[in-house]
Amino acid sequence: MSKIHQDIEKALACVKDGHTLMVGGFGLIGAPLTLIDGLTKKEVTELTVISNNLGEIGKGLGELLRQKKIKKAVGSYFTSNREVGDYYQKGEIELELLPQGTLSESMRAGGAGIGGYYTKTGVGTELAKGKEEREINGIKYIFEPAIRADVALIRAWKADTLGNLVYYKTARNFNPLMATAADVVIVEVDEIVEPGELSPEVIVTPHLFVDGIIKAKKILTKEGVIDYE
Amino acid sequence: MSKIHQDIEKALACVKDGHTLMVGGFGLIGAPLTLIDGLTKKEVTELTVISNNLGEIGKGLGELLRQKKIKKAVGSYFTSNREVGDYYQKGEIELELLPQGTLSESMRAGGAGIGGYYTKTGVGTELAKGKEEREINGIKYIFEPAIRADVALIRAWKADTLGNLVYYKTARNFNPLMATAADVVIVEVDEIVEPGELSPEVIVTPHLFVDGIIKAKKILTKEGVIDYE
Amino acid sequence: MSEKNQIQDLIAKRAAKELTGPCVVNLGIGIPTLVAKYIEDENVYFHTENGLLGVTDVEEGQIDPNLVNAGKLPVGETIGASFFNSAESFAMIRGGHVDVAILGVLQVDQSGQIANWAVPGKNIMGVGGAMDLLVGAKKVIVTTTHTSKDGKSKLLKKCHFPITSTRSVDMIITELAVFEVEEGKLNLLELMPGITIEEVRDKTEADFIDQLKERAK
Amino acid sequence: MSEKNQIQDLIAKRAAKELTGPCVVNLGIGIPTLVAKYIEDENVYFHTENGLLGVTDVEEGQIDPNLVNAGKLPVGETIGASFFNSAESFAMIRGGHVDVAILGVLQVDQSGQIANWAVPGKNIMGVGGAMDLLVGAKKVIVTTTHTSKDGKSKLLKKCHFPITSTRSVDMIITELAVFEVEEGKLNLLELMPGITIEEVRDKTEADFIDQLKERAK
Repeated sequence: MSKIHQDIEKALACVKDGHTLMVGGFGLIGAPLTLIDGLTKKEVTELTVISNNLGEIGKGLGELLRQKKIKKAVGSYFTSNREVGDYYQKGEIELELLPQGTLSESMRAGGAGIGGYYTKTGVGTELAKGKEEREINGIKYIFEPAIRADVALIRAWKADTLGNLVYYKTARNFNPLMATAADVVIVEVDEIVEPGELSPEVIVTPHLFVDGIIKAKKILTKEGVIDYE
Repeated sequence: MSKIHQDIEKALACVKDGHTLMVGGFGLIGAPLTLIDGLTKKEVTELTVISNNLGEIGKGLGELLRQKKIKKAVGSYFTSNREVGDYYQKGEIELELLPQGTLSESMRAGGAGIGGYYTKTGVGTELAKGKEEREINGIKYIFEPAIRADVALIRAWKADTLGNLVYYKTARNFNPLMATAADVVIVEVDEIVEPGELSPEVIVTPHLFVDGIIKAKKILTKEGVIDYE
Repeated sequence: MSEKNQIQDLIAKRAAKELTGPCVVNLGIGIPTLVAKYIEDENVYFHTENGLLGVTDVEEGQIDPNLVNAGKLPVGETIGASFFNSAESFAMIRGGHVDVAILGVLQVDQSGQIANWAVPGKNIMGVGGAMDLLVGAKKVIVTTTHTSKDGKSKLLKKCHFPITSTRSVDMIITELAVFEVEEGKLNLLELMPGITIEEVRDKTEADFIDQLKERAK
Repeated sequence: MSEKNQIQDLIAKRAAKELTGPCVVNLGIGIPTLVAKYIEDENVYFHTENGLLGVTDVEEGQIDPNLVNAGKLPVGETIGASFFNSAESFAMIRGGHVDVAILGVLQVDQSGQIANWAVPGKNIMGVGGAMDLLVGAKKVIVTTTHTSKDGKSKLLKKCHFPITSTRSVDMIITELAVFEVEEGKLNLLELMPGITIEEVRDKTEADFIDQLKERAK
């Protein structure tokens, strides 16, 4: 009954070929580096990855890119890994670019049972092509559908054993949103604590959103990604 | 330059005849009782009040109702003050009823620059009458527009002098949402602290949402509403 | 205990059996609220739409006026509880993150549609979270007395009060019987102690399929 | 300091003069980021769309790899800062809660429309928060070198790169001059030290209205 996994393979057993994954992080900051590393060691193909970036060159999701496990990526800024362009040119990956505010809002909508919404962002630009435009109170908006995933892989700072989460500084970013918008949510954390150690007023992600917890084995330092201990 | 008001009249100077006000609280819980009391002493008419309830009989917003300062109320549950029905029967108040999830989501949309959104809630019911229906991925939704107000009157637990806010238990409710969705936001708080006393990780309402702060003079106790000290 | 209270407790106690952890449950006002006291499984977590996951009882001396449930009754918070705003709370509900909602009704019909927020001819004064819970909760259980005060069946062929949602509920528990809704039809699953099927037939306007034998197998 | 850096600092320093507190400012990547170091007003608060209000400098020894700005550069947090998720951050931006955005551009035209996210013929690989900032910030200031590396004017009659938004920016600051956009037209407000209007005319494709005298009154 415990949500806590000791074993990365078991934590990632929910990820299947063809799945849509949400993967937290703003570049490597707040990315679930342990779970991504686990994916690089798992046989899985044809993934659709929803994440702001595809990591950096050869790092984080950049490693999965090189393994050609990603069929399609949905994000706002692939520029941070210039290899994405190379794979795209060769026709080895599909890309869908969304403004960062639309990406995050669509996740929130997906988690909140909202079918879609109207945003001002992108109106009249190339990213609005093919999207429905609508005027509300004299202002032009475009329709954006909610997005959801089969599995979300996220990173938090601390989890209690129930699955309540708190985050650390700007490593929070997309993680709490993804926690709401996937059928299965797996989180890696720096620390697992007992219920009650996180104040009810400061919990950012209540436990009902979380399905599995694993202790992080990879950590982002000034010198790059290293193994814990 | 300080956001802190000593004087209730000055804090409420932003409220004008015909304004739309958002007023926090779930019944009296988390309601800005001091600011509401200030409104009962201010000459102002034709208000539209967006609030989950209209207080209780003769209490909170229920007092404003008796003063006939409210032209229209938008909320989800007026039942908690049965006088609302009497005034409605006499044609002395207009009512707009929204499901509680739609009320809160529309406020969030209003504060987030979203023009409107599609919700499943209410589809096929009397509350969907006249509302646009749309199918997205095989599920029926209705369109709900964002809502905003001229002024939001809210209650928090603590503010720092910059205007960062934290809330107390279930007195949080609609308050953080209203803080985002009005042109002017005035908050009453139990305690005003120095910047830095509220951890950056636990601030619920960042200061950019808050225009004015006043120390609460009314407090909700088990025995009802009493004056502080 | 009054007869009314006994009936309510009987229904609540039966509903409690449907809850096995881990699950997140939202309890409506009235009989549903009573369900909590029959739950011993600590992996059943109670959610209240005014912004708390981890609702529990509170002793008289511990009452905090700013800690209440959706019925504005004083409650306590469990270890591991969390507070959130109303939009976040309803995002949980509409987004499918609440496993079970237990609700009272004015009427329920044989297709499983319910009416629990408005009465024709009276002012429509409140809806609260009922419509959100109906569209969002994975499973909806109705707990209700079988008949209204004037003795009329609350289980109807068709609701004549305004419906709360087009979504059918999953289960109906009364002081007489337990029904499930399957493919738009009512199945009688269980009789409450001492109740006969004749009595159920007598007090039920809705058509239902007797599945007692199927169930007993 | 290289000539390029001197020019960037000159522009940033001028842009800093536009910021008087209390205000909330979002700084784009490049020249805009430099603006912060010329701000002494403690009521100017910096917002970064990856989830922090209260961005400040960080000393080398204090760098935290999990505390960065939108350019993924290490930053610090001020006293009174707050962290939030990406959707909340963009809700602040789109919802009109950020007073000023300072952005770099590839091109800006005489109507004030900008292009700063894509180049025709190249893969479109990133947009980030640019489009959200354009529609949401109350005031948008462009800081840019007046010409591109090949000496061509960045201030054009019409953007030929894909635009970022139909919304016009409010002000353009280059190493040569300061312009404001009013009713879809460019007004030249100010020359940078040592620059002549002839030089500005020479290096500017966009039509503009000389308001130097008006401004001097």
